[in-house]
Amino acid sequence: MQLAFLCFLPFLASIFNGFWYLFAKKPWKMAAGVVSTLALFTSFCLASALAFHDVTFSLPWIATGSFELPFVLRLDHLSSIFVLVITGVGTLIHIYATVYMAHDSGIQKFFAYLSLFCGSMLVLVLGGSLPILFCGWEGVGLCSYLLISFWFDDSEKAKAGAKAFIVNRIGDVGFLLGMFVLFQACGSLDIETLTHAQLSPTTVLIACSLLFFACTGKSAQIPLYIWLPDAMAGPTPVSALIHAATMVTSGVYLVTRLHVLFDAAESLHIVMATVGGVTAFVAATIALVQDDIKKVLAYSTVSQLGYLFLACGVGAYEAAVFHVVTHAFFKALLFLAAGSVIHGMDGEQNMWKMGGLKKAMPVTFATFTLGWLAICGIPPFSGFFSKDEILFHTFTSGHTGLWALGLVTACMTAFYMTRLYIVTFLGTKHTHAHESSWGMLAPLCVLACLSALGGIFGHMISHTLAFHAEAESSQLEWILMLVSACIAGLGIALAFFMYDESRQPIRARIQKQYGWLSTALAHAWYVDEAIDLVLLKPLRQIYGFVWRTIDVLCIDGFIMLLASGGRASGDVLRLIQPGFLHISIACMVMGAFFIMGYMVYGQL
Amino acid sequence: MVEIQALSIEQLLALRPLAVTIIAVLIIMMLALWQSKWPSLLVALSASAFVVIDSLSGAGTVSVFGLQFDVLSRIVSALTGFAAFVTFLVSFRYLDQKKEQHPEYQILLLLSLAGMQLMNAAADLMLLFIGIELMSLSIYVLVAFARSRRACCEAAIKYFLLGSVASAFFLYGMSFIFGATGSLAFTALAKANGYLGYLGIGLLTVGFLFKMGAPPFQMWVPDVYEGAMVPLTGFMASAVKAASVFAFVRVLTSCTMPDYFWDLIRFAAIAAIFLGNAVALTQTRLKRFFAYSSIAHTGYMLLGILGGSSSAIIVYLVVYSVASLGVFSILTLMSGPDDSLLTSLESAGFGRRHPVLGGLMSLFVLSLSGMPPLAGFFGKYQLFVFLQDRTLVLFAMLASTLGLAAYVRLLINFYMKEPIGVMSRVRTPVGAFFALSLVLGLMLHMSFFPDALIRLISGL
Amino acid sequence: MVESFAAALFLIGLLGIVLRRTILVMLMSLELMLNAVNLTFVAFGQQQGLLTGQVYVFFTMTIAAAEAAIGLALVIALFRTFRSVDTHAVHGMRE
Amino acid sequence: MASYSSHLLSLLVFLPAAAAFLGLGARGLGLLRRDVALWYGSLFVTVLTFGLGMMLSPNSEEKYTWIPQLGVSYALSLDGLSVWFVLLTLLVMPIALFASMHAIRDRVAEYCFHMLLLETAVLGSFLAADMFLFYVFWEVMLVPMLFIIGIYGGKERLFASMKFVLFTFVGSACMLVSIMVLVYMHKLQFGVPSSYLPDLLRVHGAIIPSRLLFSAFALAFLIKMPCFPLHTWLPDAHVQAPTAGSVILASLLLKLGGYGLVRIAFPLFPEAAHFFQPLGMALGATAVIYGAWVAIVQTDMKKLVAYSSVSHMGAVVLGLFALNSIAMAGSIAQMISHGFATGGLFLIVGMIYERFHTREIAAFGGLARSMPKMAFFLVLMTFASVALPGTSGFVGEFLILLGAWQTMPVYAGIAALSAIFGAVYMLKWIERILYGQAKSPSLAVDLSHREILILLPFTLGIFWLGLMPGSFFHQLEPSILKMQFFLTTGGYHHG
Repeated sequence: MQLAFLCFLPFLASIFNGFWYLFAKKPWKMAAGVVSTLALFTSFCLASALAFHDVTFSLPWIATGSFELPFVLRLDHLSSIFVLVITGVGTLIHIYATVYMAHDSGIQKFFAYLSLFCGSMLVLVLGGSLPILFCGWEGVGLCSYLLISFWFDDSEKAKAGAKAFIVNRIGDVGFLLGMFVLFQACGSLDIETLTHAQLSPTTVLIACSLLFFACTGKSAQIPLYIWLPDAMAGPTPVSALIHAATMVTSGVYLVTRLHVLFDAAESLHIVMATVGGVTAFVAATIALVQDDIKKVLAYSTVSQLGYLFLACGVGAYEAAVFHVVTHAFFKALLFLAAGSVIHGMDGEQNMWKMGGLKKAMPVTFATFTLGWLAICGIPPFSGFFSKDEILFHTFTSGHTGLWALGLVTACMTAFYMTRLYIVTFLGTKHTHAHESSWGMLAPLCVLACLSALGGIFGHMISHTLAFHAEAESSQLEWILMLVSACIAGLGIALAFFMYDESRQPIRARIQKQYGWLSTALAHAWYVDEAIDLVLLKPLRQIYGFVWRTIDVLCIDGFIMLLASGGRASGDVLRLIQPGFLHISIACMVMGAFFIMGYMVYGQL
Repeated sequence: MVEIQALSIEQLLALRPLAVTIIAVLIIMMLALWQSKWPSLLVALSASAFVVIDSLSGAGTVSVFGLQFDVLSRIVSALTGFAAFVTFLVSFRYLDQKKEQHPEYQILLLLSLAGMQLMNAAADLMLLFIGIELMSLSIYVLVAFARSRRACCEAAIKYFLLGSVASAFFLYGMSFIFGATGSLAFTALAKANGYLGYLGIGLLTVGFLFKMGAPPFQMWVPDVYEGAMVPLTGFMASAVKAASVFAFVRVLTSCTMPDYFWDLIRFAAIAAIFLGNAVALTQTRLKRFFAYSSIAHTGYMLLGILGGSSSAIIVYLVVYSVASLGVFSILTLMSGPDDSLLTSLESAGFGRRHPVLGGLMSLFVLSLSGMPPLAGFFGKYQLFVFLQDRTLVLFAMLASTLGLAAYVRLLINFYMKEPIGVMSRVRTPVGAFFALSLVLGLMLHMSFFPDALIRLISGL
Repeated sequence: MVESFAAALFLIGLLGIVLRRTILVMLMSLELMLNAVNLTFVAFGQQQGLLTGQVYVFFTMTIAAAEAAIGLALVIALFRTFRSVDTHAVHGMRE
Repeated sequence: MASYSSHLLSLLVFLPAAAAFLGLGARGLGLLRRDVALWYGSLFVTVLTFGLGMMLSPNSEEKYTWIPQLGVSYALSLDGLSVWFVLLTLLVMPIALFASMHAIRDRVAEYCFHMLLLETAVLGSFLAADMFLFYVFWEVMLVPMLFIIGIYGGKERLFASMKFVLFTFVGSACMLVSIMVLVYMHKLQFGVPSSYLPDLLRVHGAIIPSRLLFSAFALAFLIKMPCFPLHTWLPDAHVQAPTAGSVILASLLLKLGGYGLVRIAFPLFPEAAHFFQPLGMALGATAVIYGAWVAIVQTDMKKLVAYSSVSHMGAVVLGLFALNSIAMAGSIAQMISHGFATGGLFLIVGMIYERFHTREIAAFGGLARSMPKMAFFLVLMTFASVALPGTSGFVGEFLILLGAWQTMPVYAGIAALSAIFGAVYMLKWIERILYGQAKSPSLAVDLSHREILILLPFTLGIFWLGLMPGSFFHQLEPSILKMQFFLTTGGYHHG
């Protein structure tokens, strides 16, 4: 019963805040945030109480004839990890957001959407059957749309929200089709029965590739990643919670949840791995030249997600889950720190306008440093352990090419994160910025600790998953650890070398020489413009064309033809009504002769 | 040698409605001396009422001289009597407005009623011809009743000339049948085959098609319907058409015709339905519009004849006549002093100014168009349900969408257009109101309890 | 033999109505057609050896007379309003 | 199934009509002005009928012989399938009346008369068990709708109402011919003609004519649906109809097409249904995509929602022609949910029109800032019509696609694309109206309590069917099983 309570609590908070926003007159600023945070915190406590126990909760939902679709929530080992991450990091972000959004007029609406999101995310993670998971899947897509276009006065932000929703929907269609294939094959959509069912390899392959396509939509992989960078239009806590910690990892959750099916689809593994690796690499290249803090972090999220799918591709599901957990910690930390920087700089997001914030915002600086070290993969911190685990498994599973790609991406990650770190915090420029209040800094510190210690703590949790027998070859592992640590160090050193104040002329020369490359990277390889040119413009033509020709021209034209035909025949027949007497008599006599002739002729 | 049997009592009783009509005519002629309009109206009303009641109460089949009074002929006589009754009531105020209030109107109408009763009951071609001529001649004169107006005279002379040519053809056909079979009785018609017989029946058909207003002889219908006085057009559209259709049915049922003859009827039916509905779409003057719609309904009746069950045709006749009586009575009230309101432009928005009359008109128009709850739909449904030729029925239904378009255009004109200028307030006199309520009552009864009508026709 | 003669007579009457313009002549040719019918009745009656043919002639004659009377009355009314008995004058309604 | 004959059904059907004719004669009740008396009188009648509807048990029946010579009987029956459509009607009518109180100022008497007459016609059609009676109510519906669109509509209302009436009449003319053929076949096989549906179900004819008859029925129902090639009357009728007219047209009249298919066309001609299955599903799939594509380029709000109805009804056609229990249950759920979602959308568009007196999307902007309540309802209704989980749209759409995939995966796949295009046209519209800079802020007054009360039933309906459709499917169960029985055994035994 607590499971249901855990899942539905955020929904209740969302409804409460929604009604309060629509109908109450005098909003008390902080109340909405407090309500949502409390709700999520109680969910967190319930989750930690129930952690790692197998609990199921079921309500009858749709039941027509033989087809039974109950609303099933199932908590097991894997989903409890995700639930803990969602509720834990979620609560911290809620606290942060209560202060961050304090001055915004639509704060109840914001927290209504935020609680709705957490509720849907819990439904997704706890969903016992694929349709319930799909409900959470689309609910999360809806909330990301609502939250991205939260500041809807600026139509650019509204368009970004719509773009995110539509790209997600494209993925969701893949999810739907995958479900239908599975249902047709084994007659039920419950995850338990699916994992134990004997399915022919082709159906499994088709279903898994469709589901993978859906994951690329939700977790922003190569074909459908274009929406994540634009999703930064939403408020920073939203970016932190949705587009860093929770929603984007739902794709990985789906793959790990159905890992038995995905294992059976061998030819899909290499595809997943390469998509993951390539996405990681491409996103990292784009992040090198971004000027907006949040854009850098967005592309770094895309590349870290690439790592996750690389891990899933090579079958290292525990490593993937481990990296999800650690990534949630340090990426949320980085986003929140960036948020407090933006808050301090009164909304300024371009990092070149910042600099030397070390002195102005010491706590934010300290927590950001921890986060920075974690993401670069420096040994004691969590990022190192999880990323190294993935690279280790990629190497042992024989995909050395992908391992090398992963390594290069790790180096680039270290490089651009350090570039961000230096430009915003170090340097001699004295930009005036006020440090955020403790309401925002407390979550930062907690997250900083988690991302620091997360490595050891997370390692222990993910190993308990133990999907496969762990072949401990320690000697090879130590070498690879060493290699990846050096790579990270190299990246950092390179960045320090490049972005020191004194190196300005060298940077200018490189800029001049490889100008075309940096502009291409700045425009994210012109992917958006390409899609717009190749896909969207012709589609718009088609819509207009279809309406004008088929609807207006063909069907209406045909009907108007019929109608005017009826009228025209009326006019013609009217003309043969002779007004003149003698013509009438002549017609009559002719008619009579015709009939007489007909009668005689008929007789022959 | 034709010996004369003594007439039995019920044979005499069967002749009662005819006798009463003739006596009423004589009484009105005498009353004409007193130059007061009320008594002649009363006598006419009581005579036609008597015809209706007596016909409905008769039973069994009685044959007197050349007449045969059976169930169907009584029903049609009752229908024509009812039509005359309503026409008398409705046209009383109309004649005052037109300052044409002469007793001859009642006399001629009663004479045509007598002619129709002869036609309905005829079992001999010559008696049938006498009935047709008696009816037609009195109608010719009635059409020319408002001598001063050009339209009436023109319509009358056209109707007369075309009518008499058709009668000549009819008579000529009779002579051929006489030549072929030796007698003009309907029973002899069955033997009328070979050149002479088929030619004779062909000529009879020419005469009948003209009288019913079915193509290829329907040129006169629009002009005469528009030229004649409105109540008279109502009488012609309902009673005259009903009598001639019924006479045609009796002739056709009693003679066995080859297939190619029925193709002729089928052609006439299709032409009537399509022409009637299509041209009605383009009409702006209301009387002309309802003329074309009556041609279309003749087409449906011809289709019924193809179906073979005469009782179905009679039901359709009754339903159609009642509806058209209602329509033309309202047109009479609408026409007012100078027939001005009878064009679609002037009658725009009529429904908004006169809700009651507008409502009644919509009901009658919807019944004519075959809208389900009303009797019109039931008439069409029972006519077509047992008709074998499905493609023809489909054509009839699709052509009736043209008809529906025309009727809906009328409704739109009545309710949804803004009236131009001030529309003279139409006052409904007591007599007309009583007649309208009678017609409405009959139609609603047939709409919701149609089995009573069927039982009446088959049972009696 | 006599019927064909009567048929010719009928045809002449018919042509008279179709071709001539004045309504009076039309009435006359109408009478001609009805008399042609009388002739056919008598011819067929004689052929069949029945007297009823001739009896029918009386019926047709009375009706022809009635028709003629009413036709002339209508023509007078027409003349009073249209000032002419020409068929071309009679075309008021055109719709 | 035990069914007791109760006069409740006839009372339910004819109460509004009686009140309609009563209302015509009303001269105002003393203190209240005539209009006000009429409004609240007719509102009271519709609410009364709603209460009456509540008391009905879902399988009551009523049968009297009406015209014995033609085998026509006055038969009304209520079963699991029609109970939901009847309840939807009983729910929508009071709302439509309540919503049009401010909009309609003049000729109120006629308006109430036609609305109540329309309610009787729609209720009758859903309850009729005799084909003759069904056809009578089916046609009677046209007349009040003609007057409502014709008198109270927009500029080219005459053209739109004429097109609506003639379009539907052509379809129903074909249906009438096939009803006649069926009655005649019943007379041939059983001696006595009868147009009572259970009798007609026993009639079995040769293959070819049953296919022709099925196509005639299908034509009438697909026009009413409306399905892809026969839908062009819908946008015109919607754009020109007054708000209440549009709501009734969208929520009730469109459902008759689907209801007719399920109740009449499929059980009567199972073999033909299987024969036409590919064509039907192809039409449904194209309608889904075509409706969405055309909706994207629309500039008039009502036209956009009208084309979205074409898209939804295309999904229903797809589900119905899939001929399996899941898809059929899904289509019926989709029809009911479409009634809620699109009815709600039309109400909101009407409210916006009352404020801004224009329906051009370009004329709006930034309404969310000044009209948050309206924005909430608009976003909710939009996402219900884009089949978002948790709303009724998802239940219908998901089951349809799931069922359709079992029979024809290709068409189900195409229809699934509607999720994308549906999202595109809905979000494009929402974004243009709600977000961005406000264009005429002075007129943007938020929803009054009356308007929220109007929208509430539809919102509750969306969440009821979306989250707790248990009772809905439970009631539907017996009819779906009966349908399956006809489609499987009934069909091939005629062979």
